[in-house]
Amino acid sequence: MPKELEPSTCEKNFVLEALKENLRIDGRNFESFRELEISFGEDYGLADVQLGKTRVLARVSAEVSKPFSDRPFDGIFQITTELGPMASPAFETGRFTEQEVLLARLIEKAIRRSNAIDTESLCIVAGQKCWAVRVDVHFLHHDGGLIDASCIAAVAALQHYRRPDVSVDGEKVIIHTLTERVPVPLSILHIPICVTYSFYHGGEVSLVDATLQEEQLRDGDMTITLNKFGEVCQIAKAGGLPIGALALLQCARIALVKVQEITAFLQKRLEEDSAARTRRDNLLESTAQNAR
Amino acid sequence: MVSSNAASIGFLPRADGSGSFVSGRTSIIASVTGPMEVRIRDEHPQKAHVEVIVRPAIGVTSTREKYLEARLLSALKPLILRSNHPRTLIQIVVQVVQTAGTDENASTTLLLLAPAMNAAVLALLDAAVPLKSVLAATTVAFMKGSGGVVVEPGLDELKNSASTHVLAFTSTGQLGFVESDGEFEYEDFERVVEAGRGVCSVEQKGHHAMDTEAKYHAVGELIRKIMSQKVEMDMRWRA
Amino acid sequence: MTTMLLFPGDVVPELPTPQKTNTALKVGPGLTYTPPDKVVAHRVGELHVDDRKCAVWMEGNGKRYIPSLNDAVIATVLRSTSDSYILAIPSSTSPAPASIQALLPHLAFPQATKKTRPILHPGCTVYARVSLANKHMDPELECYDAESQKAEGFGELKGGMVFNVSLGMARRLLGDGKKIRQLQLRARKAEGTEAEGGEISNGMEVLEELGRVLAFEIAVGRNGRVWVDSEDTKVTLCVGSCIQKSEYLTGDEQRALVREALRKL
Amino acid sequence: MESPAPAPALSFPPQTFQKLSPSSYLLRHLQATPPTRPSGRSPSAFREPTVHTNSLSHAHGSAVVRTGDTAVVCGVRAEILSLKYGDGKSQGRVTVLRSNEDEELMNDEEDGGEGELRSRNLIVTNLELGTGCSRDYHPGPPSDFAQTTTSRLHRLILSSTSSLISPSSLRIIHDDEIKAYWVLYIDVLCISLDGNVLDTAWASIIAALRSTRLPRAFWDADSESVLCDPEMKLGLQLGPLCFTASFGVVSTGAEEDGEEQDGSKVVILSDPDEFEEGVCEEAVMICIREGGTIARIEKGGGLLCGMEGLGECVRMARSRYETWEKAVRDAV
Repeated sequence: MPKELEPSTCEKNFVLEALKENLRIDGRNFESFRELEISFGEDYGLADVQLGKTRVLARVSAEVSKPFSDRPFDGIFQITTELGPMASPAFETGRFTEQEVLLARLIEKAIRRSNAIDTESLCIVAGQKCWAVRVDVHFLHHDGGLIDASCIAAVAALQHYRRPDVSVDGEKVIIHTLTERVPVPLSILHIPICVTYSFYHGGEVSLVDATLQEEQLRDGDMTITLNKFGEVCQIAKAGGLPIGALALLQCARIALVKVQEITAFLQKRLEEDSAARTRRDNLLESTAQNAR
Repeated sequence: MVSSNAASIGFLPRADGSGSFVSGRTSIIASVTGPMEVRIRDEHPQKAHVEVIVRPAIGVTSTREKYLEARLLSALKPLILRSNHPRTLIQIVVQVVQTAGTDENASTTLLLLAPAMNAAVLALLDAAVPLKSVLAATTVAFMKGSGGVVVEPGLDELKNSASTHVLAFTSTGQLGFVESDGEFEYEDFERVVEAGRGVCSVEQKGHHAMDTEAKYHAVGELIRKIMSQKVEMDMRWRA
Repeated sequence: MTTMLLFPGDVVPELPTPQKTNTALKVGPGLTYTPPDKVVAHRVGELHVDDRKCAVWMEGNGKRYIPSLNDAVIATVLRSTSDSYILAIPSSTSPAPASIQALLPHLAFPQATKKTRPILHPGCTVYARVSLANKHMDPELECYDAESQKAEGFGELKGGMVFNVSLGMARRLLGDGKKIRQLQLRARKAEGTEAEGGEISNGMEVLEELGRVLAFEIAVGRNGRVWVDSEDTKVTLCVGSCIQKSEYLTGDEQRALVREALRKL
Repeated sequence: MESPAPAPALSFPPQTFQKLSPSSYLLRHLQATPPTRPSGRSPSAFREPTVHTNSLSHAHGSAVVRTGDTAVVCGVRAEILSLKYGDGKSQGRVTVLRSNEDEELMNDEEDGGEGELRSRNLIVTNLELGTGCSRDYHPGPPSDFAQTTTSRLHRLILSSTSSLISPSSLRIIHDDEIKAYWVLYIDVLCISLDGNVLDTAWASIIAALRSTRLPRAFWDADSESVLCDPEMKLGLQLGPLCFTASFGVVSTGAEEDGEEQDGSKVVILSDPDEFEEGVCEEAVMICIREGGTIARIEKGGGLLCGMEGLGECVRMARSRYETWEKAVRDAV
């Protein structure tokens, strides 16, 4: 299978020289994200995130399952991030690359292990039945920043998702259809957002939200996951250039501002979607009444 | 009734071609890359190797996706002028975004086929892969009792149908693909095919001024409209 | 000169008849010729007919570059073998993988001998001409002009930056738009409608406008890559971004874009 | 200078010709009068089937079916799926119902029970290619071909309008309440593959299902479990039978990817063998149901076969139905 083509020498030199002059190829500041767009599908739990040219789709689904025997009071929550050939022909199906494993583990730590979802609320009958919620992250277009984009997509889809209501009647668990009973949102404890830094020139230059070209040329990277309250969920720095502790603090400070901006934007989009849904439901209702 | 169809192309900058197709609640994205380097075992000295990969919206690839891949490949492969690019690979990736129903039943799968085919055809056109013809696909239901023919039915209509048919036609009305399921007579099938041909084929030449909205919901015309908009945009500099 | 939109499978309705007996019909990209007289489109595009040259071709845009004889391309050196360099010809979807690999013989430089040949390292950017393009073979490149045997600008591109544009934009930057413009003018003349309609763009006003004010070097590859170099990083970036943004702009819009960019600079 | 003497005509034995240029080899045969296939069959001739049932002693039903050099074995095994969890302890008894499930079960009676069979996964189909069954066989995980064929067979069993197997024959009922189900595992093993495995595999499934005898199962209220009565064996209630017929389509004037030439003729090859399947890109499959109605049409791979061709295929498929029906009836 074809491999990703490395940037040529002149591209490499130019990008690095430009960074010395405080210039990025796309004209951004060192500390700014690319344009972010979030939209939601007709189905609950479908979020489409565009970060510049990078595009990620997250899809949440839930089914009734049996809880793990060692955690009878917890539901099951799972995130899958498989890099498919749509994002880049270099990604083959069914073959796990190092990049894929790192990405999957990072998202897992950022969302699942930070207890973003209250898994106890997914329990239906202790030890017997629970909800198994899964997030499928699909990468449509890869232009760098896959970690940040997939994290936003996953938390957006989780917030958007509504699961069917259930009622327990003796030995029977009844799942109600979406039309019968108003579906229930997931119980979300906090919203983690990832901010990835790329380092150049021995750490003198640190960039937020690198493009693919910038990612290919970086000396090191670090991902900080925070929520809007400034709580650090995880920091991942898998080798690469060593970074001073003070620089890390500075990164975290900037990241918090970014996280707050992104969280607010996500909230705005969610509210808009919910308003649009209410409008559409009302419209449907009124046409139904007119028909009668 | 023809349900609302929507389509777009060219939204994935790094793929050579991309297309999306939405029919009712079913929503599909497809991308095309190639002609590019092929794996040795798939290399054909005279022709391009064509590969279709279907990725489900939820969960991992199962036999259902393998089945869809085989069916899509059988519809798309004869369309491509494969001898123009020998020893290469043309890769078509189909991502299911949203399906008509939540369960994995036969009807939901059946309703995926036509939109997936249309999205893939749009992506092939966008990628300028050499093609013999343009293919457009639709789903037709033959109703129980009344014997009515419903083009692009919803899930509810499928439940009350005696048979369902996924059909694809070239713009000149040649039948390129059939997947019919249910219980029906050949005469019923002929009626269904005529209905399908009506929405998939394109009025030849003449360019009749029938620019009504209804016409653009017919999938054959919709594909033409989307593509001519692209050419118009590409040629905008000349204005 | 007539234009019409064709789709795969559509037959070209009217073929130009050769004016002289010894000129053959030229069938350009996007079309397949089936003897004796059928020409069918195999992709979407505008059909162009040039009666004088007795040629038909399809004007369309794409991202995937397929090598064609005598095309100037911008390629990257991957490695060197005993007698050739192996280069990748990236398409405009780059940095996407799956780019075509081409052969550049060590001696395919002007007056090159085993001792004087230029040494290219992996990662080098080269401006070269396609000397062999056949669907059954890997393409080959040369770094000199076919007629004059001189460099004529071909060779290693040192410094600077490479930007991606669509294949159509690359062709326009190389002046193909001018040809289309001339055909259109000729058609208007023939129809006697010269006075009507506004000015026709040649699609590369952006370059003309930039060149008037800024000093920079540029090389355009038909594989959708543009190399730009100048004294100042900012100028290089400005040129690159103006070109990339001009894709869907008319001549006047391109001029306005450049004016705005220069003001910011 | 004289023109050089013409090179001596190159000649090959037919096998070499077949390997070098499979497409031309087939076309030369079809252009002969009367058109004959390399196997000696006429284009519309199917291979004669032979069917044996109950060849496997430990399966509840089985069949061996052979058409030409394609041979398959099908075994049906039934297991009991209890709807109650656990072993009778109180905490192990949670049933999950969808609120519209009762209603759906009612509907299912009408639409052939697809929903019930599917949601409970009562029928598990699998097709496996035996080691060395064909030249192209590679050991390893199931090939795409095997997976696709499995999926096609499964779809035929659970046709959306009328299922071959009625769910009522799989229910184990006590006091009007479904206590358990029979789950049928239908495994098809292809011993030898010479094209058109679908028709043969499908016929083997039908024959195996018709030969299936299950012990009578009942709910024992005292032990709260399902018991079987090995003395009393019951057959399955099968819905209307259906048989498939597959065709390959090829044009006598077909050049590689070229336009069809004038005077070229579209030839429909019934029951294509391995070699013909490799050459014919276009394929048609028709499934005919008892009574002559059509249960399924699949067509793909090309534009040669139009409505006329499909009509022809349907006609041939109807007569093929009779052949299969008789072969299976005689065997069971």
